[in-house]
Amino acid sequence: MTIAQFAILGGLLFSVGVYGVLVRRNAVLVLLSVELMMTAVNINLVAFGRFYDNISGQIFSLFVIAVAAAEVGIGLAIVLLIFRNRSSANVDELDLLRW
Amino acid sequence: MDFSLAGNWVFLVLAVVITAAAMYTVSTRNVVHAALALVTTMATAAAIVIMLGGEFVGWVIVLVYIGAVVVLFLFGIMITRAQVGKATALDHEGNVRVMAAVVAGLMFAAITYGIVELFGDAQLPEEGVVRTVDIADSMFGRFVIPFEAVSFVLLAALIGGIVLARRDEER
Amino acid sequence: MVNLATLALSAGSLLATAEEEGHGVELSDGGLLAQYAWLMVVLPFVAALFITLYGKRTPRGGAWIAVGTVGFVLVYGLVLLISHWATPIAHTENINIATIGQFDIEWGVVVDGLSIMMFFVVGAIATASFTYAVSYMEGDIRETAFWASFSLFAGAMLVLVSAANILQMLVGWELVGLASYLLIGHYWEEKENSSAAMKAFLVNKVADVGLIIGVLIPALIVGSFRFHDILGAAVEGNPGLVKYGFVIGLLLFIGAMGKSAQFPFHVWLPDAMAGPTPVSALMHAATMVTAGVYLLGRMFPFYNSVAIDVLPIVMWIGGITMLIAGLLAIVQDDIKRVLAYSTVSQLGYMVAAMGAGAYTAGLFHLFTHAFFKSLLFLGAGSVIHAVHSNNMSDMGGLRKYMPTTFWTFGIGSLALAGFPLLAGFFSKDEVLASLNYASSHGTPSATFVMWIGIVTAFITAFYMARAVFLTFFGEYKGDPAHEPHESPRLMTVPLQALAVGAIVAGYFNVPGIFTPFTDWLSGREFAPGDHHAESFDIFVLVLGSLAGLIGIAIGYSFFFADGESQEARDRRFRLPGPIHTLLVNKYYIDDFYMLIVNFIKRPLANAANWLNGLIDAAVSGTGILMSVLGKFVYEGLDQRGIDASINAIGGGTGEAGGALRYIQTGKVQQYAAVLFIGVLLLAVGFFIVTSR
Amino acid sequence: MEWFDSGWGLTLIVFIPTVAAAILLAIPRSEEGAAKMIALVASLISFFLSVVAIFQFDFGRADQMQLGTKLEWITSINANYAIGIDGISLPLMVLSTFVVVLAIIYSWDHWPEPHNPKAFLILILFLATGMAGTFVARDLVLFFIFFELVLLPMYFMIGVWGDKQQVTLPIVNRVVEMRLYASIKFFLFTLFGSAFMLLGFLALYFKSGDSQLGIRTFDIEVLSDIATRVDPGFLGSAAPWIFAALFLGFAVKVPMWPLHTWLPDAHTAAPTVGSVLLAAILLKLGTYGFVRISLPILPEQSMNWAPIIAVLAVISIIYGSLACLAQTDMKRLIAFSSVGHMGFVMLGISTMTTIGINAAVIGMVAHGIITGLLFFVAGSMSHRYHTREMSRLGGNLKLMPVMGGILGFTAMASLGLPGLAGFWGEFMALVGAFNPLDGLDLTLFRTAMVIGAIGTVLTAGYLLWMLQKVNLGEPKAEWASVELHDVERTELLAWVPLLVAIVALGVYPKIVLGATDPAVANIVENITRAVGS
Repeated sequence: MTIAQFAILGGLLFSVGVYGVLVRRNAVLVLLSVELMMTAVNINLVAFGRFYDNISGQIFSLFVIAVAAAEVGIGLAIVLLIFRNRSSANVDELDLLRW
Repeated sequence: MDFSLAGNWVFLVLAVVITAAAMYTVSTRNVVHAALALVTTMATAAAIVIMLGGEFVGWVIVLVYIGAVVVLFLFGIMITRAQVGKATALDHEGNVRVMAAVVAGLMFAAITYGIVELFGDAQLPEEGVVRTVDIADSMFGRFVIPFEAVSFVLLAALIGGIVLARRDEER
Repeated sequence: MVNLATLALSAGSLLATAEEEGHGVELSDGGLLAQYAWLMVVLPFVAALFITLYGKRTPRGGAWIAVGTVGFVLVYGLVLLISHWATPIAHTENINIATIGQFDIEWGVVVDGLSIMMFFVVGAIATASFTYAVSYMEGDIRETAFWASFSLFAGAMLVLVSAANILQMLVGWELVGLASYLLIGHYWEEKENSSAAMKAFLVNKVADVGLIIGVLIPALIVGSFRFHDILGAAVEGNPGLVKYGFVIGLLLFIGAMGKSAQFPFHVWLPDAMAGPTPVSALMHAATMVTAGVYLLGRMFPFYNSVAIDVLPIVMWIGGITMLIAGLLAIVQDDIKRVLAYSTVSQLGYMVAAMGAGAYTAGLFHLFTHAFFKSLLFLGAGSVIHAVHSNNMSDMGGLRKYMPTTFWTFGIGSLALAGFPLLAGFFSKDEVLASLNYASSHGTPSATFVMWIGIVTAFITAFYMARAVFLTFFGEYKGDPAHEPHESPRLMTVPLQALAVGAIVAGYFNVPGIFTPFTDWLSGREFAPGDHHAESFDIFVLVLGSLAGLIGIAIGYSFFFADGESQEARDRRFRLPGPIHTLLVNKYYIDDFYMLIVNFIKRPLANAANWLNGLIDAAVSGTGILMSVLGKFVYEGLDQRGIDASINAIGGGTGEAGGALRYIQTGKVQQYAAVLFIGVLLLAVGFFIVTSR
Repeated sequence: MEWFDSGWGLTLIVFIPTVAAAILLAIPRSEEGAAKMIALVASLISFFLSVVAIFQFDFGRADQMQLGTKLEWITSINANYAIGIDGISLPLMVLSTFVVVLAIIYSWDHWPEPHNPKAFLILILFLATGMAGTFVARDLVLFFIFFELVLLPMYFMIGVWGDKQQVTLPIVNRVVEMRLYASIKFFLFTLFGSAFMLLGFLALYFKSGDSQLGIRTFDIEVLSDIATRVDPGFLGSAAPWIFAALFLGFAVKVPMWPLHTWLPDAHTAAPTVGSVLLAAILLKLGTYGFVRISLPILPEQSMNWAPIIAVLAVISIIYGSLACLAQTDMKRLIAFSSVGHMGFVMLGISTMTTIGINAAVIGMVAHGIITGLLFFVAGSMSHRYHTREMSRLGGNLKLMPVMGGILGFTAMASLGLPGLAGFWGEFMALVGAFNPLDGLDLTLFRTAMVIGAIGTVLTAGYLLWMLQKVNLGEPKAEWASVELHDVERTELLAWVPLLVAIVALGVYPKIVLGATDPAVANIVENITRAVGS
């Protein structure tokens, strides 16, 4: 097994996630795509950890998982709040940061 | 790829499954289906991780992602009253999709190019199973401060989530 | 006198602890008395601070505190003087206040013949005018401020006088300027007064440019600010000082010209009359205008050794000043202005004497002049106090109403006019004699200055006679409803005391007979070996006295007229400016004496007056030019030039920002897209870089 | 006091205000009393510690860095947390903590609109950290960070609490709010200079690696050591450019003609406390930079540039004074006077002699307290009269005797009256200019000295003119019915220490010079060695 095959798979998954982030309008689905990207990163971390025979890769993926969990929690809370205030969870309708 | 190895066949299968599931996640018009496809993706990812020797990490992915995160997503979907079933306005119009696809594709190309350039045919070491004990030693030894920091992050997220999502009954 | 001297001798020998050999005169260190001389310097400042802070809660705005302080200075100065008389003292105390490289910056007190003489003069005049002011300033709107500044004035002069180094002298110099600014502008509600204060400060400041540079050059050459080191180096012929001697001497003299109101810097002094009269008395006699002469005296060993070429310039400036100021005094109606111009003129005598190398003569004239000039000012103040006007045209016949003021003022005027056997007679004679001596010993041009001096003596006598006759004789012409009365005792007692001084001060230096003053002044380090006349110079004695007497006589015959014609003249005296002078001249043509008088008055005095105005105009013209220039610099260069280019840059940035803001759509996903594209570009760039 | 000497003392002096600012962040906006108390206590502790530092300081070794420490910070670029003070930085550090205390006392009940004391105090405290930090930093990166740290709080202070008057810009013809214009101008100018300064620092860093020492370093002392002992020619042909870059950075801050135009606007628009801190400390950062960095590290270039600096300094003196004479706005006049006074400081530095640089340091301290006080008074006056137009003022001494007295006293100090603080800096700068370092053009410096001396006359001229317009004369009729109360307690509390300092420094300059002289002598000695070899 080569390292390249796992890394490329991770890259593929990441790119799919990027597509999702860019293309989805619903905020929940955007978050979901972000999770995809995180997973891709996890796979790569573990793979490189194995490649360099270093345990840090796995440790870091654990941290990523923890942070991802937190991110989803807060992200959904924010989405919820926005939904309550604007009765919509569509990201493109949120442009308060506009000039 | 050397298909004389059984591992590679397993990998191939998993890769196909995970790719398909991920693509379905980002393209389906049914929100609930998207969440379920994510479950599939995660499960496959866990399998790949275990295959790489990350036993503990794999099971953590299963527990945290499938057990908690996806459930949370489903809650989110329910609460925001997204249409269960097919919805039309979930995605942007065509030209945005093309743009996004181009960006994603280029990104993939760049990553692939980089990996191939850098690692080519480099083989993974044979023995790779890391014991949970080693992870624990490392986590509570060298990485104890980041670990504590992450626990703060989680605590903050917990409190933040409650504060944000709570309805003020008084008002 | 002899008894006093013996007494002093015993006191001095008690105090003197160590004897030191120096320049032919035995100098003692003065013991405790000299060591504590700094008390005199510090106390006035303490008083000024105290009055500033607590004056309002003290009776009479702290007046008596101020008087007590200067009284202490007088007593201390007198005791010092007596013990110095017995055993010459030369002592210096120094405190280091900073060290920069090899330079020590110090405060110091020098106690020697020169400074002791000045301590005494300042103490005496200050005590008299302070006491006088207690009554004069009663009920003034800002009594506290007055007393604080007045104490500061005395203290500042003492800092200057006691300076053991040239830097401290500069400090005292500027502090005197500050105090005079405060006092001249005492009635600052009137713009005229605050302008006069400003004028005094600024004219002095201009002259101080010379002083500052003149101070720092010798200090840099010698490596020390101390007079001891600088004068020592000068006497020994330090090559650096020899090279720069002329420049330094000239620059220091420019500073002295400012403070001592020498032509062409004399313009501030007449305007300085805006302050209360006791201030004028102190300023003209002891604390301000004498500073320049004192500086020349202090630095005299320097001038005498390495800057000897400057002395003729000094002498000529003195000569010019005495003449033009004397002429101006003739046409004044304001009694204080007459006295002010006369001060300028007398300062010219002192400076001319210094320039002729007669250190003792110059300072002796300073000494006697202090007494009679302060007497005259205080007398004038007493008159002004009584008639509520400065103008002699509002006075007349006051001798009946205020006898004490009259006879004291009269003594002062006679002393100033050089009336035989009064103080001014001796000192003026010595100045003229020294000029005569100098003319035959290396400075031939001193002859001219001597003749100028004699002419000025005549002019002086004339205008003083005019002032006295206009003020005290004839009919009273002021407000009839307001009958003048003699001033209170607190004002007349200082007048009487000063009158005694104006009589006896001259006897301290009778050539060849009794010369303690000469001995005092030679009791210092590097005592200048100037010429002391062994006896009277009969030629100048006769000429000078005659000039004075003729002046008085002409003044008498002209101004001591009957009431009617004088009244008619006074009507024209009230007219302003040059017209006034012109009309006055026209009216007096038919008188025989008038012909001579008019000759002096019209062309010469007018020319002097015109020159005066010219200098005034130059000063204010420069001011206007500066403000125009300032406006140009500010509006033209600053606002339109530099600023505009900055604004253009700022504006450009703003425009660019306006155009670029449209990329801020607020849409998260567009941002994300840009982010990813950016990452891609970076990655591509990275590949390109690394692939090489 | 082992802990104090080992660097903790200075660290606390610098960072206690930051800690206090952080605490203030946590306090609700409505708790004004608590916020003020915390800020005051923090600044007092910081000041107290800096007084302790005076006692712990070994004046016998004032030429060396003391009370400091050096900890690894960013190892990859060899930047260290290196702090310490010598005789030059000690008085300036004490001045900065001192002025901050007074500024907070003064603000006690003088809040410029739009109020919000919490935010205002936080800005002051951040400024305190930046100012003290700049004076204790021994590492270029650290220096730069502190140097820039003061920028932002001051920007907000001017921009938010500044003068809301509308002004029309000449030529461009745009109407803007004074505070916005001034704050942006201030920011742009300073940032412009800083950018070049950073370039200069980086160049020094990389060049030091090529020197005989062979290690890239940001350490000021090490760099100075290289420049004066180890390898004087290490900068090669880049040296003039590096000096120019540093010069730009510092000269803007000073400010030197023609880079001064931000100063009058910033001063005029800033709230009182802002002007005070700006005048008292911020301007000193530039001149301090020259003394601390430019002279020791680039001695030869300093020699080459000294005539230019001297000429610019003299132009600043004359130009500033002339501009003062054209002002109608009191605060603006005082602001322009700073240009002139800082010109004297720069003249002192340009002579590169012991006397000149000592003059510069004492000039900085004196200008800090005097002009600081002038701005305090001007601020309080405009607070009462609601105008700064001198033509409308007049007779202030009659309406408010104490205030007028203090204004008069301070103006006298500002015009360099001997016996008060301002004199020593001016006079000694002139002394220095008469005999500059060997090798500098005597004629030029002596001409500069004469012009500088004439500048003192102009200085006296405009200050007396201002006094006459503002303080003297009869009060205008419009103030007859206005109730004007004289100096208040908090004002007095903030001003009296400055008044005392002015007199003390004037009578006994050893307070400052005693510390600076050995340090300055050391710098000059190094320069002489470097230039001579």
